[in-house]
Amino acid sequence: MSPDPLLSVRELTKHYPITKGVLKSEVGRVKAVDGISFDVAAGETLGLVGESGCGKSTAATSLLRLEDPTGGAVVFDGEDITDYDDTELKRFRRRAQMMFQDPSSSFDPRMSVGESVAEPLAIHGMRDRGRRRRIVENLLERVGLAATDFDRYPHEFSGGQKQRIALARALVLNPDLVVADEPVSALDVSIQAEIISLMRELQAEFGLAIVFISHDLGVVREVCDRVAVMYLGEIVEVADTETLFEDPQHPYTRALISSIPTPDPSRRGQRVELTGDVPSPSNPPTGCRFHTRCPEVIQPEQFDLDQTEWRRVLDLRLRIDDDVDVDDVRTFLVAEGDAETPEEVGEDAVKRELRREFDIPATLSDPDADAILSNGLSALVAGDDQAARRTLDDAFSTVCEQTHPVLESTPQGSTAACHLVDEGVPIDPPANDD
Amino acid sequence: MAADTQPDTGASERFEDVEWDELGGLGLPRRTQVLVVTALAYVAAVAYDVFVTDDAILSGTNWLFVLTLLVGVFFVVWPLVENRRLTAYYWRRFKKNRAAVVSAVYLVVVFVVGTFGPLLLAKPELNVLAAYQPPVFLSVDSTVPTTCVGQSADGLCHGTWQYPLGTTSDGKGIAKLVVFGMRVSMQVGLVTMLIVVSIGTAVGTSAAYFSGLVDEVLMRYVDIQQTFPTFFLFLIVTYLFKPSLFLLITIFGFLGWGGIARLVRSEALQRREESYIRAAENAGASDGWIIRRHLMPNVSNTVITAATLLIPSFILFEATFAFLGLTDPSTPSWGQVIASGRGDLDSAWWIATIPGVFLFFTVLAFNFVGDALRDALDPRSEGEA
Amino acid sequence: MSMHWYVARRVAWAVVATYLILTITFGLLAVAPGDGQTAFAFQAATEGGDVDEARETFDEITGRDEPLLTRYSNYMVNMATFNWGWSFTRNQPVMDAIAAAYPYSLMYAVPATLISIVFGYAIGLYSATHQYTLTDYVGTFTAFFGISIPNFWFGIMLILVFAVDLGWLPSYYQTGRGVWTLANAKQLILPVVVLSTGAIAGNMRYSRAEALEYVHADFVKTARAKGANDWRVLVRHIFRPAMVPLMTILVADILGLLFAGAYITEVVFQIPGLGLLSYRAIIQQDTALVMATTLVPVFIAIVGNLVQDIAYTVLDPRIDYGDR
Amino acid sequence: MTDPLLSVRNLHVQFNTDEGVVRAVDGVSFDVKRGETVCVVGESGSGKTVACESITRLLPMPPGEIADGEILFDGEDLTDASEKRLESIRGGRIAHVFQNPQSALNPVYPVGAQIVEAIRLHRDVSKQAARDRAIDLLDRVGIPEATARIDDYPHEFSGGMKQRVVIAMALSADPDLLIADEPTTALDVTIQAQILRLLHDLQDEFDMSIVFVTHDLGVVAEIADRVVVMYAGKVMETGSVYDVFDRPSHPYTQALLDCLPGQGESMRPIGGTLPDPKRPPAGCRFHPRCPHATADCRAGDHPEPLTVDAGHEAACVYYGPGYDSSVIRGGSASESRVADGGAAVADPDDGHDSSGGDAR
Repeated sequence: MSPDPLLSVRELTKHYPITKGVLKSEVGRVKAVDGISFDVAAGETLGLVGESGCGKSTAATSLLRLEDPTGGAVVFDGEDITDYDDTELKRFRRRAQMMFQDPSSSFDPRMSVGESVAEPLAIHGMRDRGRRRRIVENLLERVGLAATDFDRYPHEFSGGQKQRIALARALVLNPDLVVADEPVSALDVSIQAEIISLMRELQAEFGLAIVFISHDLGVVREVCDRVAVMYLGEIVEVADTETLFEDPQHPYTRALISSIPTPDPSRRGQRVELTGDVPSPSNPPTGCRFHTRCPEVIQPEQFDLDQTEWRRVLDLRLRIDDDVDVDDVRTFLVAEGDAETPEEVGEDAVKRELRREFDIPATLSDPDADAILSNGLSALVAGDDQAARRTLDDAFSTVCEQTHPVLESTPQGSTAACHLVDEGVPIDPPANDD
Repeated sequence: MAADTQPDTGASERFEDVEWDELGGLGLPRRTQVLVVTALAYVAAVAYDVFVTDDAILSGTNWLFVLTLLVGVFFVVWPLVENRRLTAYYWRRFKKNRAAVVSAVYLVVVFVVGTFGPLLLAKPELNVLAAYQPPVFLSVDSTVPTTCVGQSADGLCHGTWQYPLGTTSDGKGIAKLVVFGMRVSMQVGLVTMLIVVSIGTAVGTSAAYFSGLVDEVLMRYVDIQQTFPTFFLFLIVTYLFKPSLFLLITIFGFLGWGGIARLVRSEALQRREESYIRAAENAGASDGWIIRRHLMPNVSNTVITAATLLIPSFILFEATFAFLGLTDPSTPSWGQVIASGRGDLDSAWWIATIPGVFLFFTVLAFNFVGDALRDALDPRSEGEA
Repeated sequence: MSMHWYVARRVAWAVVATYLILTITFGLLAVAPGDGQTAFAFQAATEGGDVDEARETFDEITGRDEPLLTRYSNYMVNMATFNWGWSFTRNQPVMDAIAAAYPYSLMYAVPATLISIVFGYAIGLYSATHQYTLTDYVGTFTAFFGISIPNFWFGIMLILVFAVDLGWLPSYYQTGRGVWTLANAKQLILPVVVLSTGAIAGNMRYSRAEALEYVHADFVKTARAKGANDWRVLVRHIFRPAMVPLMTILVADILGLLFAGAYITEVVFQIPGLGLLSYRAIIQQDTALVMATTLVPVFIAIVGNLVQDIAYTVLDPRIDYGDR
Repeated sequence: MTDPLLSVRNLHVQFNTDEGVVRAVDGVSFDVKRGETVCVVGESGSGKTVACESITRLLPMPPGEIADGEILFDGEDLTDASEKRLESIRGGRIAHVFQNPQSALNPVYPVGAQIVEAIRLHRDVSKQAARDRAIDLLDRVGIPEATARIDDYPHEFSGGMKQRVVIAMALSADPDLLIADEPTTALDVTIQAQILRLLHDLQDEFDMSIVFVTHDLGVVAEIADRVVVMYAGKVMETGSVYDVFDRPSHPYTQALLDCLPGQGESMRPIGGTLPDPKRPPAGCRFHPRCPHATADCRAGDHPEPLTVDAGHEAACVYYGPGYDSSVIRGGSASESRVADGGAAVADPDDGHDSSGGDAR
């Protein structure tokens, strides 16, 4: 990477306050983007990937100052744009453009597409209507449409064509940077391919830097030079595209890559499966934010559990901290026909059911762990939630929950934020139980 | 995809060749220029009428009516002419509804006759001798009218072209009354609509735009205003003060905008989330630019539809109050004529019937047009045509 | 925010609205020229009394000679204690006049409301589920007719046809007939028809529009995929969610359409209900009665809005109490 | 071998619109055997959803209409079954799962009530028994703490969880056939993987057949036993999942595979656009975009399905007499295809898809 990147994002943060009551007092914060840093060199494409709700779109709007970031710096061409006043910001807007996901809402239905594409020219002071028209007509042809399309309205175009026009609009000010937020997600695969090729061609022609936001790793692999993987407002791994796909360092990246369905029926079923949903960014987990779902979450040294078993024990423990209601389990067993009334359900049955619910075998592979788990469950069933929690929390805690990992370089040349990486723990993917 | 690529004319320019530093600021669009000039002229004319002349050239209602027409030209007709292609597209969608097309033609006729007819015709005058004349081609028992203006034969009085729609109990020609009634209905409908739409749009956009406390205060106020039934408020006010058309228009205008304000607010909030607003922001557009160029035009579809559906309710209110005798008796209105014919149902049925037919069809036509506009302008169904 | 808190807020809001409206009416009364006084004096004069004395008496009765603030607090206290004044045209307390009149209003407004809800919603739902069929077109067209026809004119036309020409029904309402007699029912037919036509049309149009939002919803498709029959889909999966927005319209409808509509209907058919009472009070310049008869519907409107907002929260589980 | 569970024969479904007749499904045939997963795959507008919603006549009719063909389900022709009969089959023997879990559940009822409704529509059981079963179903589809969540409203669930609820509802009467219409398209890849796994597990548990509609070939490879490739209302290729992925035999299938992103090799767009459904091209529907199109492809009717191997058919003239099918099957046939996205189309008729060819 060149020493002076075109765009350099440092500790960018965007929090949304959660307010309550008439006085709108702040009761919490949605940490949509929580301190992310990355660089984009001129002419480079950086992918920003993650599940929905991970903050990638907020990152895009914050770094372009479409929303004011809560903290951090965005250095564009040597200047921090978070300090810009209105005039400077307008000059910056000419050099950094955005492309949006939904082709159906990206164009004002009351303007011809030509006017829409020409609008940025007018905003930046090109008064000559004829000149605007000539430039836009030429540009429409270059994105694969006809000059005569200038006068047509958005409803006359298909989704794929609209994304071509959106590309034209993003290019018309001759920017240095384009932030594309899921530009092809709303399109059919066959149309996706066309838009992606067009983007690649145009990028090569104009030396654009692109920040390409997507949840689709397949598309990202197709267009990006480097990829940053986001989880719950943080970047967990950054690597060159090929390195990332060939040798992902973060368990989350591994899980994401493994979730992409591949068009090869002989490889079906070979995937790392993530359980559960992304937690709420208003109350992210402590330590490593991914520890609640991580298949490779580190186990305490004193145990030697099968990794899958350990993951499930940890799931059980975390859920008990939240809200496992033993009475509900009893009601459930009654519904299942195991007993007539909740009171009749035996203690062992409840414990069995709890284990079943979390797919924990009747006895764990490590007898010590099993004894502790059994004690904890007994306490829980006996109604002593406090004791149950204490027992389980003491025994089944993990470094991932306690310490927040920082981004560190890996031998593969990527950076990742994972205790497995910084502790040099050999990576041992869990056995697939299928 | 680019099948009909045109041959390069040589006039094309490439965006990468633009020298940005050479470009100047923005000029005002032509419409804005003409608008400013017209607005100044209008204000000057009103001021002249109010402060300089002794006799009012035009009544308050008429000045408001002129203003309404000017606003219509600038904010409806002008954009329609300017964006011919879009207009044609909306027209194609609108004309699918044939009843609405017929209604629109009818409304144009009523509008033109109602606006210009009273300028050419003398006000209908009291003429006891010509009372109870039946409409032309119809006849009535000779005992009904005091004197028969048309032909009288076999104990029947026939209608005459002098009073094509017959006359009232005090001998006013119903045809003339109908024409004058058209003007009242159009004025009430259109002027009230203008006030409602102006205030409603202003409040709605402000609430959506400033959000927070402003939004809260405005919307809570709308809540209260909406709870208060305008019908009864007007009853109280006309009871306590002297009733007039102007009073009716102002009360309904200044208290009837709550619905529009809510609608505009929710529309504006929705539109503001659309990517094209973001795109304009991203291109460096100012707030004013976005409101003027994107928010207003797109909210206007909804507003125009709602406004069209509001007009008939104002017309109906006016007719109702006129019927109850709670309006200025010197303004000839359809409701008044209907009320005056109420006592003569068994002898002179046409007095109450004919103005009612016009009232009914006018209201019906506005409803048809409004409904068709909703279908034609609804952005949700865009692209289905 | 909990639902109780939300309801409490709405109730408080209704109180505030009532207070504001009373203040406004007081303000209007205070600035209005004293037509009531003139009428009173005129009446005194015709009865051979002293005009000036009558004026003073009037001012005393109405309390116009006292300072504004005292008058304001008196007015508010009287309003709150339902001491709404004396109707000099009827020589009875205003509340008594209202109590005597309202049964007549209920007599035709209740059937009209029920009919308009049942028929309006039934036709609307049918129309929505049979979109683009002939019945749908007929239904929609009828709705346009109902909405567009002026109530008072429609009443007159019905009188012209059914009373004057055909002579089947009486053209004016006559009191003194038993409530549950056939004669009474007969003379209520036309008012009910007039009043319900517009309301049916309104309900039909709204319910059709609302139901159409749901007819093509995915969850309706899911319900059909479960094997639910058309009736079940209609009632449980289209009508129930559509109820939420319809509640809003229902209240507005009953209050707006029926009250304003009832007013005019009573005048046309000479039914001695609240509307006619109010109308006569206006004509005879009986201020206390005018105020009372117009404020009653206003307060009912406030209560109606309150009920509607609370019903909304019961019907829609998704409502966010903090958001409103 | 026994008869297939479902046999769609020469199905034609059309919509009568103001602008003309849209033949959304134009002669489609496929079979679904017991316990097997058949994937119907194609781009938006290929008619795959219409075909599947016609099976139990879920598609609103009118405006839709089954113009021809028969749908044999367990030996019974559903095209002339009464509405009453269909109601007992829907949700009973044939269940559906739809694309968008966000809107598939009625927002005003708790999820439990909606599952109970589905159960009681087909089983004469008490409310309590139905509720117990609903809890059991929720548990089986992986909703944690089913007892506590049964009375929650749909908006209290995440997208993935909602889709699990919808699946639970579909399973309520132990269906023989589950029709899943893009059930994972609206979900994140990670959640998609969970749902695919769930469907796979449930298929074994409930011993049912699945018709899985999707546009994503990756998903197809993940779960299909057999594949039906549709394009513009026609079936282009059918075969086992291995046949279709290892030896794609129709140029369209090859093109679809080639435009998949992120497979390591360079991706190639198909070029051109879907034909106007009101005026489909003569001959093979795919010929305007096909690199191998010959004069025979451009005239007459769409080619009949021709046998490639046993159980593997492709509707392409190259498998007929007088043609050398190795032109298509030999190596990566797409070399001759024009790589440029736009310029591949020579046919002036659909150069400009003003009606929104690839719009939904």
